[in-house]
Amino acid sequence: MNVITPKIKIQNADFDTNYENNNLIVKNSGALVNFVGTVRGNLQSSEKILSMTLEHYPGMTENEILNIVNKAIKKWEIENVTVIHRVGKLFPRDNIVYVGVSSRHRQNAFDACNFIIDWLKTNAPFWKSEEIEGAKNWVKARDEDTLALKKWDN
Amino acid sequence: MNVITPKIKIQNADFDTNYENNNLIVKNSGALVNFVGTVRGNLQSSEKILSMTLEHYPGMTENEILNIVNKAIKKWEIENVTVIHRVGKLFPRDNIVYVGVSSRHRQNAFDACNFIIDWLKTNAPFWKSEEIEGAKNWVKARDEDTLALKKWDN
Amino acid sequence: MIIKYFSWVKDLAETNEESIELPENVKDIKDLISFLEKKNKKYKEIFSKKHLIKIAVNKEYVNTSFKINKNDEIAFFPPVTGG
Amino acid sequence: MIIKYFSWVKDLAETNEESIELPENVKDIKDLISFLEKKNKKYKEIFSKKHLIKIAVNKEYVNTSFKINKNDEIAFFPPVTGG
Repeated sequence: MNVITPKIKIQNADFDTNYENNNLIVKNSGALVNFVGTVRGNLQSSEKILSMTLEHYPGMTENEILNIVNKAIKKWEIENVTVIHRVGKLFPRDNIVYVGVSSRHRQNAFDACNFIIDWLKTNAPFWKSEEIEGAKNWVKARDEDTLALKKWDN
Repeated sequence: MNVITPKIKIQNADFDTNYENNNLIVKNSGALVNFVGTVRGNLQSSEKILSMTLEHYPGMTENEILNIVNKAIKKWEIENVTVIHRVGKLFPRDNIVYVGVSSRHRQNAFDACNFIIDWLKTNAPFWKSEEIEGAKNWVKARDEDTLALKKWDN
Repeated sequence: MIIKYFSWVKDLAETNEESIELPENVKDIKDLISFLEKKNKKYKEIFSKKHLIKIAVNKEYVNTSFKINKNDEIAFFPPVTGG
Repeated sequence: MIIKYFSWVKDLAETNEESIELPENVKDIKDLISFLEKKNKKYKEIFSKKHLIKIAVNKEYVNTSFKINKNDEIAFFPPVTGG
């Protein structure tokens, strides 16, 4: 297991995937996996999303993400991790979240990245509200996100 | 299944992950997964790698990658795919390969991206040679890469 | 004791944060919920959705039997929807 | 018929490409390999590593029983190492 100092940021500003990826590549990484979540243009009902507002629980958010990242570091041999999550008002196609993991062997980066975003989705205290024509609605949690955790049960 | 026009490029020039990611995000993607492979700084033996040269089989390479991508498109609901592979002389930390997949639900993008790089590693006709102090060696294929395909057997 | 609310729990609580004097007989989260429900009917509405409400004490997830102290920061919120 | 070689197969073949006249009795890849092995000992060395050699005809993977024609482009190469 490497000594890793994960980078975890909650910010309103956009992130730069090139810059973050470049920082993750250490001498022997070889493999880098990213997850980038973006604001969708419309709902399942095809109603147009005008904007989205993300609030979070400062302090707890960072703790929870660090917990998740530390679990991933114990579970897989990885070289480096960065998690950036935006908050505030965002618009369709805007970036929301970046998870980057570098490793020597690619499957470790794939699994760690997948694990981190699965746990973040169900545990990190963020809440989305969607602004559609004439209304603002809190987004409902998806059962699929809780079910997604089952694959890490072993 | 969406109608997808995958972008597949073999080139000597570097790629720009931000630019490629931005092109993959369509109205309802929401999720984007990248794999980026880079040149390692040294061998397992810790011998320093000075540079690496990648050759390929023009024409067959593009065909094989398109075959792989089409399999992924059939297997998972994805929105868009880009695969870029560099050839020629590369140096430690340089980018080698970019695989980007966007989808509405993140697990599809994770699985399709993972599948594409697993198959590319064992089927796309590229060959690496590593230049170390005083020698140039063709890189041996790794058994792990063939074994990695087992997870897609169902 | 500070109590924080987020997302639609905040909308129902009509505040994002409040400070309350903890009565002697309130030992754990279960007691706190009963105490709040008696205090004002808006809390009754919040905790009627109890199966949805997540609880944190000092920024860590806890369950309803978790013991609390007067200097704790409590938070009630719905399932998270980030990422 | 064009034959292409890549990576260390190319080093052993001492060329990346050659054009050969296909004899009548060469019907498939197996026949072609036998023909080449008889022609020059460098091919014997290449095909002594037969379990490692991949074969393509007209830029698609095939096995040794694949039938070939005089206008085909054949390629011999080791396991791939890209990505």
